Amino acid sequence: MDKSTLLKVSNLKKTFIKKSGTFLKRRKTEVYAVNNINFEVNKGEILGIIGESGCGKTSTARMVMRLMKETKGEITFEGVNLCNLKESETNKIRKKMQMIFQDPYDTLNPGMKILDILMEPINAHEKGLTYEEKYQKVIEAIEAIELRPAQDFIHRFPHQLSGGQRQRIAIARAIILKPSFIAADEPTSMLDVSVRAGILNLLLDLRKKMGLTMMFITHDLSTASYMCDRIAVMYQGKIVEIGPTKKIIQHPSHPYTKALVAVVKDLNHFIKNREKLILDGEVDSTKEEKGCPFVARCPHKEAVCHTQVPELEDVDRGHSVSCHCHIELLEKTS
Amino acid sequence: MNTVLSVENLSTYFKTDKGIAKAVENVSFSLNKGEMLGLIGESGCGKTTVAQSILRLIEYPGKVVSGRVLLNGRDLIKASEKELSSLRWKEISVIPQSAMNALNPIFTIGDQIMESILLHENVSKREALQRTKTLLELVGIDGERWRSYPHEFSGGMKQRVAIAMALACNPKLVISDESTTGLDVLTQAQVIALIKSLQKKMDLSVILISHDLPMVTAICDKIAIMYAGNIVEWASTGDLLKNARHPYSQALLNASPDLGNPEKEVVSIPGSVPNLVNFPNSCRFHTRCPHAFDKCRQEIPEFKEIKNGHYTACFLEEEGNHG
Amino acid sequence: MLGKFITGKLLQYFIVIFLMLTLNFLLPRLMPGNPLVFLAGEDVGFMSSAEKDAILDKYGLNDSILEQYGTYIKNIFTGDFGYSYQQKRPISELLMERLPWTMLLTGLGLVLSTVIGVMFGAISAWRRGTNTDANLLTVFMFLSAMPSFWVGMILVSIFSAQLGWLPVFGAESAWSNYTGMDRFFDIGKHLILPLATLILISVTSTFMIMRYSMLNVLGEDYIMMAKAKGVKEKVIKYKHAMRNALLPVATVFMLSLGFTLGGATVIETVFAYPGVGRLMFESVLSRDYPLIQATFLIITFSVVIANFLADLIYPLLDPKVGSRNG
Amino acid sequence: MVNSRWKKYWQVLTSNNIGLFGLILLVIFLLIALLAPILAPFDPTDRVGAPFTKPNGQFLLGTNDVGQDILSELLYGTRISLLIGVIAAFISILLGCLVGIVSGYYGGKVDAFLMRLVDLVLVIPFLPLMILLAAFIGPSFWNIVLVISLISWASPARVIRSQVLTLKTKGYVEAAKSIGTNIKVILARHILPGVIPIALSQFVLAASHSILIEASLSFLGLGDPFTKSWGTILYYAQARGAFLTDAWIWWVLPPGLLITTLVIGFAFTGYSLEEILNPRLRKER
Repeated sequence: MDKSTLLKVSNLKKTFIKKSGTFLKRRKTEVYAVNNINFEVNKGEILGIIGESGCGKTSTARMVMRLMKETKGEITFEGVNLCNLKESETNKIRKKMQMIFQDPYDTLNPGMKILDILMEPINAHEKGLTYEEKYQKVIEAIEAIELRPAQDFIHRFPHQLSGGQRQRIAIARAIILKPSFIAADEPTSMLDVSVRAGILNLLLDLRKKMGLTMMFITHDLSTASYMCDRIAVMYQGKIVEIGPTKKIIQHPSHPYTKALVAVVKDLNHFIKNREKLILDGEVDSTKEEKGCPFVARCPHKEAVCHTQVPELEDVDRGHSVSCHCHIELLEKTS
Repeated sequence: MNTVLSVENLSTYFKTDKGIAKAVENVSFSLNKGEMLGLIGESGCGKTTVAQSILRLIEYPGKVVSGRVLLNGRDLIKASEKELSSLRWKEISVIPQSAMNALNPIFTIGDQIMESILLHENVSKREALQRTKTLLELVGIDGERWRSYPHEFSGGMKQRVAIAMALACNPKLVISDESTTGLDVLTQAQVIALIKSLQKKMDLSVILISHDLPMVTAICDKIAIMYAGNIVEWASTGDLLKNARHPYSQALLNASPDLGNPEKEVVSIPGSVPNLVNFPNSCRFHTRCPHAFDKCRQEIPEFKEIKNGHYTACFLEEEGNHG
Repeated sequence: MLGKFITGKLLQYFIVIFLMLTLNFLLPRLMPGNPLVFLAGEDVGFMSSAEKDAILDKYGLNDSILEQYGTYIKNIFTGDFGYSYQQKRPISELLMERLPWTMLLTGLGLVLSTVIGVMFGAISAWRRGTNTDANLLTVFMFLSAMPSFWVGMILVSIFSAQLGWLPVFGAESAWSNYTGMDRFFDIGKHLILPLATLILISVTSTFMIMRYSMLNVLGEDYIMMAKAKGVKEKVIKYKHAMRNALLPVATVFMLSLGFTLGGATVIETVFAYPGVGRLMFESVLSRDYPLIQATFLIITFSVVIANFLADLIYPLLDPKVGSRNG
Repeated sequence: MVNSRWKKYWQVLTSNNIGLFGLILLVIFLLIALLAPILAPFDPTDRVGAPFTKPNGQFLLGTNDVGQDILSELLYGTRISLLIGVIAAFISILLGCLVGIVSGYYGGKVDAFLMRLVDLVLVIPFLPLMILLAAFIGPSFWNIVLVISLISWASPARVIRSQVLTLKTKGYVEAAKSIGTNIKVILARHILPGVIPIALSQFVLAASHSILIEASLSFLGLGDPFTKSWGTILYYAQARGAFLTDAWIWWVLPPGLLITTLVIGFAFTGYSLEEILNPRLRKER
């Protein structure tokens, strides 16, 4: 596999201003949606980003896709820093990077036919083509996502399709320009279990055929393990652990990942050991924690966890974790 | 065995502009004391309608058209409103789909839990409040927070309040209707763990309605799988995992990735759920079934016991050509 | 939260009052024509030049515009609304005479139309899809389509002119010198028709909002939950659904204050009811500009004050706004 | 592309009795306004009979205090009421759309400012303000239109803003952005088609309000002195005390009924349009 980097995210930050207090005593607090994250996506690989809702995974994808402005940091795609681009330049680069959204019922304009929906990207980037050429591209894209015969679908409206079919159309729209990078934001979370697998397999298949590079966002660890080469685990706006899928699943090093893996692998084990794995505790994202973001729910915390933010450190060739106690934990469990 | 709930041939239909939607048809299962049953199915398969039918909460344009729901021998479908009021919460209670919306925003949570106690038991307000605090402690919330309003709690906490409320009058049977959907994975697991431990502690019978197969298989004693308004298979968890008989159950088991088995290839079920309005008399899964033959398209398979406590509705069983 | 809510509203009202005062100040000075006409009414033509000078002097028209503005604001806040040259009386005196009648009429009208609208709106929502619902909807939509003054005229035609049951105009019988209970009944009799008209035309907005909001609330999970708990139907309706459904009604109630007071202007005119609205109409007829302005101001003040009172009550209904730590 | 959406609206509108009824009423009034010279037996400004004539074969609704034919006055009055209502509504919706779209699409400080402004306008008691303005700038057709539209843009602005906000967060708008479609195309293809129907239903509702307001202003003697609208007719009926005599049946009743019916026509059309556009309401019926 080509190991060169396609996308590099460095020191990316996104804060929101939360206003509180009365009219006369206005207080502004900064809330971190994404707090200083770094990662790379290599050509041809699928990087999974996993975390609970509100952990910043979607914000990250939206910043990468330039749908949201970052507060700080750099996003380099094919050597170009996207953060410095003008609107028109961004639109040009979008030909190479596309996104698949979560909600298949919302992502297709209900007033447009499938043909028009799929024409939209072509009209934005390849205006020069004749109608026949555009039409041919649409048919090819529909066939690529395994809706056959394609001619049956192009004159339908979104509401005449099932959820799974809509998501396939959304995928067709993303691949029609033959991009090199795709960000998929929980593409199966709103679908029924029975059609989920089809979408996952389709994406894997397309990656093989088109040599796609992907960022796959999900809250479901088992889906991530099925899809991804590497996984980054996010918690409270930070990447707490990143590494090859196998290592993350077999040797989770961060207490949060440990708990997640325990839940998904064996719920009964989790139920029996939950005091050891995770504490009850409300997460208040408005409170600025001085220490580790997970400290409120971590059963192992030490004094340093309250005062100092742990750095992401390498534990095993490409497997990094940000936890003060991970070595100690390793000894305890083994 | 001590049967708490027995549902027999329950059918619930909805009137729509285009005809009758047979949302739930001929559903039968039963539940013993202290048992946890998982009712599994995809969205729109009718599992919530089953729950509402049991609780007699179906309203126009829906109607329970036939069947019996025996709760400790008493038929809830035939019960009068008065009888129902006395049965609800004392015998049977529900942890609703989304606790965010199931708590009235203008009353304190204490008020809402106390309301159910005062309604069904002849106790003083003081005593009711004392019990409310105990209940809150039971689900891991500081009892003194009874004065708080729902919007002052996080999602997981509201879910705990809803559980406390469901247990307020020591019911025999609790129906948990997708009560953890929408929560984060860890919070979800904690809530499920709480339900499981309370079930053991109080010897409750629980129906756990969910679309999350791994979660249900992990904690339920028995599982009933629903597809398009029918229960297609009902068996003990072990039997189902080892020896699923219905093609839909088999497909469902193969549909989601398994962290414990990374080599597993997931397979989707082709096609989509049929429209239940004016659905012809046939097996409802025949449009997507890889084994479907003529009979499946013309007749409704009977839901029957094929082995001790293992029920399914599939013509493959009688044909004897089943793997 | 609560403090922020109130201070935000207060600021808004200050701006409203400030803007309306400024508009009032500028209108006579910016309009083409002799400003004297706008300041003293159309009778200026008959005045001697000495009188004119006296008026110019009183309004400080020879001062700079800023100074004039200062004097104007100061006068308003000391209760000096100027002098009506048409009626030959200080305007504040006229207003004080008329204000109680308007307050009586609109106060009762608002309360009754809200109560009636809420009641029928709730009934309509509870029986959604039935004939009762459809009939109520139709009736209320027709009510809101009728011009208020016309409803008044028709009521007078039927109940006063044709049937002779109720008095035609005024707030009480002239030259009758009723006292005590007699006077009370006399006032009541005069109030019936204007009040009925006001209720008929302003009830629909409350009805519509209540119906809509009630429909939404009835679809909420907590209503289903209350049913599952075994709470009686009546208790669900009145305890669980009603208060939640009332929240948007409270908001609309505030918005309809202005509408109701405006409606009262027209209705008072039809019934020659001696309120501020009728005063405004009379001043329009005689082109008594200072009086038009003063009546407008007093109506604006009333709306703002009523709005503010409603704001103070709102948090009692909605714990999300009312809670200390919310 | 939008065709099927409109077809759907049309279907719901006509399948719904209320909407159909409203539409028919509007068409009838439009015809009356257009055909007034043909339908009216007399010129409404001519004194054609004795004052205060009771209805008879010649004057179907009698005559007024100066002997003009009331029926002809009413038929011609349709033009004024309809015209003022429609024009004022059009201007206020135009303003409302502008404010709503700018506010909703750009958000931030612009939005905050505009919405504050809307709140302010909504608090002001609008009929008294109109009386004040009309009294100062003098009664004329255009002044009335101006005054009505200056004050009634606020609530449509709010409705349209919230629609734009909803549309803006729609997945397909995000998707279009991520594809690289430029902003003009997004506005034209994805935002406007969603705003226009709402604007239309708001327009219809605003028209019904404007007609009522015009009637009230005319009734208070602040209408256009050169043309007689239904409100003006009632103003004279009031001034001459017609409602205290038997004349109320042919002089007071008919203009009011016409106003009510026209307003109902607009309101029914508007409400059923709203129902079409608000799926939540539709579901509950």
